[in-house]
Amino acid sequence: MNFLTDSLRSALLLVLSRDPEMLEIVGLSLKVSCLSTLLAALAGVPLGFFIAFTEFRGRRLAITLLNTLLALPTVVIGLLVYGFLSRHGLLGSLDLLYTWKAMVIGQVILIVPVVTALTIAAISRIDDRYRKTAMTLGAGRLRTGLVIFREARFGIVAAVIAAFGRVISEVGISMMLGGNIRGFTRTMTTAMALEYDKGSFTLAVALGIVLMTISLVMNVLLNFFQGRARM
Amino acid sequence: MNFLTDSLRSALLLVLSRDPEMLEIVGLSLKVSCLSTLLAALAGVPLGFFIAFTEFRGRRLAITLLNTLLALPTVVIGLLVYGFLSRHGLLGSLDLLYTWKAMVIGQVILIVPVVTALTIAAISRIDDRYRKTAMTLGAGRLRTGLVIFREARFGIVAAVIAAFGRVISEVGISMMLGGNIRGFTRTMTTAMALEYDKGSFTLAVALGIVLMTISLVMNVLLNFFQGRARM
Amino acid sequence: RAGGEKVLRMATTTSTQASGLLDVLLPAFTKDSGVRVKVIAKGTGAAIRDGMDGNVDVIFVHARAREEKFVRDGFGTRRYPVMHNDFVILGPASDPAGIRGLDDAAGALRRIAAKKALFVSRGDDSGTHTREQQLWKATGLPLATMRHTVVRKGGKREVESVCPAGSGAWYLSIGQGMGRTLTMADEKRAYTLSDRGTYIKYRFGRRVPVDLEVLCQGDPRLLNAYGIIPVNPEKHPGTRYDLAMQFVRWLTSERGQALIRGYRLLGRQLFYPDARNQVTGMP
Amino acid sequence: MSLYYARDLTRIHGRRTVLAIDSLDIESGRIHGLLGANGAGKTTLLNILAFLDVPTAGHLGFDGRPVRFSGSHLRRLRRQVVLVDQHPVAFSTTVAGNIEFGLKIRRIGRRQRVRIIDEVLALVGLEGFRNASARGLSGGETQRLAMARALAVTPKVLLCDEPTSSVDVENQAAIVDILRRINRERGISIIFTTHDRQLAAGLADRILYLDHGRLVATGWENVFSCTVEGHDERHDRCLLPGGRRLLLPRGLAPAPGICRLSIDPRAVQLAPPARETEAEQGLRGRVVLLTAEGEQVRMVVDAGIRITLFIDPARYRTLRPGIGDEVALAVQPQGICFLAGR
Amino acid sequence: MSLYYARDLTRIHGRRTVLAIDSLDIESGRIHGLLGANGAGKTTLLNILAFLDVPTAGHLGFDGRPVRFSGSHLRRLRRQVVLVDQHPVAFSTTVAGNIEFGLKIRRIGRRQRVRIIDEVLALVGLEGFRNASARGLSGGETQRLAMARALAVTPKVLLCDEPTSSVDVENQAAIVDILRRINRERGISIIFTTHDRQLAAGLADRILYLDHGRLVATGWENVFSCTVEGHDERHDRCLLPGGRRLLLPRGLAPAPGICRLSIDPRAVQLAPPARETEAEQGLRGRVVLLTAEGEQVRMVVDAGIRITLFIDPARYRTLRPGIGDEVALAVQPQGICFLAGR
Ligand SMILES: Nc1ncnc2c1ncn2[C@@H]1O[C@H](COP(=O)(O)OP(=O)(O)OP(=O)(O)O)[C@@H](O)[C@H]1O
Ligand SMILES: Nc1ncnc2c1ncn2[C@@H]1O[C@H](COP(=O)(O)OP(=O)(O)OP(=O)(O)O)[C@@H](O)[C@H]1O
Ligand SMILES: [Mg+2]
Ligand SMILES: [Mg+2]
Repeated sequence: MNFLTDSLRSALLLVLSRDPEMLEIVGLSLKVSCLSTLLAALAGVPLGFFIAFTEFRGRRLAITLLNTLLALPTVVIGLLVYGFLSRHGLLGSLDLLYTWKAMVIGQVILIVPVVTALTIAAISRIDDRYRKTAMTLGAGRLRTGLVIFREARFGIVAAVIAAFGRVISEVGISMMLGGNIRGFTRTMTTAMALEYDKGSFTLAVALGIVLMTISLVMNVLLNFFQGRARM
Repeated sequence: MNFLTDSLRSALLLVLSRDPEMLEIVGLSLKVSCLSTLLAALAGVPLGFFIAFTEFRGRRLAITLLNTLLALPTVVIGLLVYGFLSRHGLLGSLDLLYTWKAMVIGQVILIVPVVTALTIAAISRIDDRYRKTAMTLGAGRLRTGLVIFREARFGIVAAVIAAFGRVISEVGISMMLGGNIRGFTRTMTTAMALEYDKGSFTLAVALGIVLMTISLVMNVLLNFFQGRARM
Repeated sequence: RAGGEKVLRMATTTSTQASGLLDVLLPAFTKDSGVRVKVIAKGTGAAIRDGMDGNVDVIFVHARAREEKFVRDGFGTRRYPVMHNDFVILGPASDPAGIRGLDDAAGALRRIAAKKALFVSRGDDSGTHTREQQLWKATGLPLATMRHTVVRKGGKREVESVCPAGSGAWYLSIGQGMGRTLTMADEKRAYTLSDRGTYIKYRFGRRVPVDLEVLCQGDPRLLNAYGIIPVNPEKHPGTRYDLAMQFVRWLTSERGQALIRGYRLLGRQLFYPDARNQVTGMP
Repeated sequence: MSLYYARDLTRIHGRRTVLAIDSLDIESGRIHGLLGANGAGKTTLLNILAFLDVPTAGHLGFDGRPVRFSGSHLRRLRRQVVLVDQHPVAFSTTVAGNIEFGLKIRRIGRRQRVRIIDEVLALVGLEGFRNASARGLSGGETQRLAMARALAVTPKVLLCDEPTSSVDVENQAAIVDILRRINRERGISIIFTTHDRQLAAGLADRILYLDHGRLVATGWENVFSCTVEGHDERHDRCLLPGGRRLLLPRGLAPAPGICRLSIDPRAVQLAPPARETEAEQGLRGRVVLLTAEGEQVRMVVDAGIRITLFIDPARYRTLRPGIGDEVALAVQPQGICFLAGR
Repeated sequence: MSLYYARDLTRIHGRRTVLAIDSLDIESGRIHGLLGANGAGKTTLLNILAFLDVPTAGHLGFDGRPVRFSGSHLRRLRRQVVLVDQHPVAFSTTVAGNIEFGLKIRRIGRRQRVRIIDEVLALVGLEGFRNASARGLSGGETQRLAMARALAVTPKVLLCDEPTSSVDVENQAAIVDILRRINRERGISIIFTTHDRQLAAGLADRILYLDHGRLVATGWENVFSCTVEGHDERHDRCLLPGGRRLLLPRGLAPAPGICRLSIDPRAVQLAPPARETEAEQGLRGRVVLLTAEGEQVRMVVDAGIRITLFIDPARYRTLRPGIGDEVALAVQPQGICFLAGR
């Protein structure tokens, strides 16, 4: 596979050159993805707990809707957020369109359902006795939630990792809301899409390899910290 | 929100018109997504079981790699598969590029890591006594796996639903490997992307609404069957 | 693939497809010849790449220099001119750089650069972007060259593109399709270079039109010629050269050309046939 | 003062009424034992008393005030009551971490936490496991950990669901000891369930019997299934397992057929040797167990079925029945009670 | 014939040696009871004997052949052995579905499956729960279901981890009965653990004692911690809880200090009333329990500590000790054995 070795070597060159533009792109990708994941986790995990542990009419419906939202296409999210942020939109005055903040908004919408649905799945199999034991020992909702969180942490972390993978590899929303403006809102994936459109497949895959490497590093770090925390 | 109501009405019109082209697009989307999800589930769930239950050196590394693969961008997958399927690629003689089969190949690669990683997470919290009980009652690996599967089904189904949502809303791979050829490989998402490129935002969102409706129907059906199976 | 059916695969640019012209041409061709056409629309670079990889039988793009190189390198048999339309320089009605009415595209760009007025560039190596770069070169302004080194077939190769030097925050290179470029230019109240077809769609074809006006047009350098090139069957034995030539002949025949001439988008003619009389007057 | 009161308390699972208590009052500061067969509803009742489960209908009062089953109200009540589960789970942290949980919630300072942890670990004999992973503990160790975890928070009421079922003999005695002590010294009210009648008798001030979700007045000890037949105009005959029969006055037994009856141990008398032969509606069998229970002596006689009875010390000293002796028992009809269901 | 044999079998969790058995032989067709304190390693051993856990080191033989701990080999062996867990889990299907599981694996036809399910459900008294959801069962019901599930597959060896710990009295007797019957009628070998010494004594042909992972020869029944002090040149003095003391010949006890000792019940004799006063190195206390155990009478004396001993029938008939009587006990030094640890 000539193509692959070409790409690998290009990737190496890219990394070794430490091209400032490249570094900027990587930095922005990480910033946007990490922030989106963080915000989505902060919203989605508690939401998942709420749905899993609160008895309310239409709970099953809520879960079904959530599962449906997993299929929300990036184009739709992009257009909806665009509708709000555009000059003619409700929030047009904030001048957020084509900034990294717009990307974060779109991406959070993209992955909150992912985090929530998978959090629900993760805690659904935690023995109910953990909840009861925490409660009988005097824990309020928050503490009880933390207990369940600890027991379900592997599943929840998996949900968050899946969400992170989703956003860092996501291109549609970044493209539509960020605009892929060189020097401002170009991320690894939008750069890849651009290179692809230009026909420079090698460079596109090289960027992809860089992206995977970064994702690997993130996962190794996470694994390391999880491992330490578990002890 | 004028835009949204317009889109909703367009979506209604689209559905009511029962335009044969529209139906074909929806049909193809469903065919490709369902098949990809099915294949990925058939590969990913057993793989997840294998990784979760087999003690081997580098198991943790395997999980980390899997988590990394969750961040595999569609452009990379598209290009890799392209490299193989393109005329001078290894499998060029099969003439698969720009067919729905190519899309399925790419999408399966996209979601096998999702299904696998989330399956591992889903079964990680299943009490080990289920495994032991099944084994002591004489179950082999397969039967034991089925027992765990039943206990973890909620999580595994969530994984599969997430994977389905991922592929049915996915556009990059479908575009690159299917080619968005009208009458052959146009799916709902590539049609949306095209409409978006054409500037018909309303139609794009209308298609998105149709897609969400279909996804909702799928989820309701699934929920229904799951509900019945659970009894 | 449906048995026995004759299917031609064509790579083209997104703008060709988005203009709607293909929706008129292809059904007519299929009716006349019984050949179905599979259209794969991509960025110009990727479309040409598809031809180089032998994944399609014919390419239909608008980047003259690269088309000729494609033929020179032996990937295509010959370039057949099909039609042309033109590029226009767009900007907000307020026109901060004062280029309204200019017919010298390079001069217009010079003024934009002088004012450091926002300019959105497609920056995607497309036909439009290629033309924009040519225009910048024609301005005589100092240019910055960006290079990427890639490894191809084992050897290193430089890929370069130019933009005005010191363009900093006013020159937005966004690497996206025409439609998205227009959308952004509208949002940012910026200038941009666009093909007329996409502009007409975005200006007159939508409930919320892009709020950009044609400020500079008519420069011969803004001419946008489309050519069609069959992929060389000697390079890629699997391709259907026969079908490709059948399509080329049809497209350049009086019937094909008449359809192009007659195509109206929102009441406006978009394309001018080129096959018989190589150059016609500007609109 | 009454600690709990319940009126018409029911709990329904699906279509099954699992608990149906007409009236129950539990006094403060005492030790209550809750006995009953598997599925009688003991765990269900404890869960409701611990405010962890909501009754389907009925009234529950705690500390003189009615319990409203709403989140915040329950949360406050839960601080005073701790339930030790039948099969407890340990949080996946260390043994000490498990105990610390309830203490942290109560905002107890670090120093004192350490002191309390050491103290309760010593009580249940788990000193050596302080920093071990709690999920690795054996069955009995986990049960003792759960007890320690509950003791650490010094609740007002301690509910123990079979607290010694997996615990070894040495530690069983220790736990019984602890329960007695915290009840006496700190006035903690205790309600526990068990299948060990001796444990219940030895530990509890009062014993409650549950049968199919209902509180029953029977002593529960001697419960048998039997077949009722007519005998003569004034008596029914009751065939017990093992072929023994009892004659009962007409009207006591339900319609002829298979049913369950319980014999209050206090209604069974050891017939003096002289009257043995004439014990017409009595039972004969061999003594298999004798044990001290408070002042009285508990005796189990194997008469095909195993019948428990109590003998008061004076009578015991007179008769001095020994293991293996054949004895005759007289059953007073008013001690016989027919149970619903099965 | 020997069913299992084990040599130098160890199981290590982390840094802790949980099981360390030098030599163990288990005969076929018998009922073995496995006793020991919490954490002694009973569950660990049963898991290894059920081929569900792999020893860290050592040899295990089954049916005369060494066990290789490789997948396919174990799978074959597992078909012959079933373990009933200490705290069993039920598959989340119906009660009948739980039992059917093992039958389906063995490719037993539908008709016969139904028959077997009905049969074993009746055995454990769960007929009424056939189609109930197994996850909704109470603690004791689950335990009985697990027993039924194991019985259904008629294994060659049945391993029961505390089979009656959560089971009510009526069903305890039933389960003991079942175990005895399947052992006698079908020749199924049974190994069970329990903390109930009476159950063990009544059911088992042979009793094994585990202490800190080691098989010990002690009768296990009388285990106390004590303090050893020097007394005179020929004796050590051993202070027992409750203030009693024992004189032991020098050399029997380890170095002075706190340690644990066990007294074999067979080495404890009831001193005849006449010699009571002179029982210098004996113990005095009150009889609290008498029960028939096989031919013998088991007696528990409360001498500060509770000491168990056995009396043979002839001697019992002569002395006829009663509940509450004060008696003196003579302890033979050779029945005293010091245990490691604690
Ligand atoms: N979630 C549930 N769904 C259906 N039935 C249930 C559920 N929980 C309990 N039950 C039923 O309620 C009855 C009472 O259960 P509970 O656990 O209170 O019994 P218990 O007296 O504690 O029995 P044990 O001595 O076996 O612990 C049982 O027969 C059980 O099958
Ligand atoms: N996975 C594990 N990790 C660490 N320690 C363990 C693990 N499993 C068991 N142990 C330890 O091994 C010892 C023996 O456990 P085992 O379950 O065999 O005891 P047991 O004799 O069955 O006790 P019980 O009567 O309480 O059931 C216990 O002290 C326990 O803490
Ligand atoms: Mg219970
Ligand atoms: Mg155990």
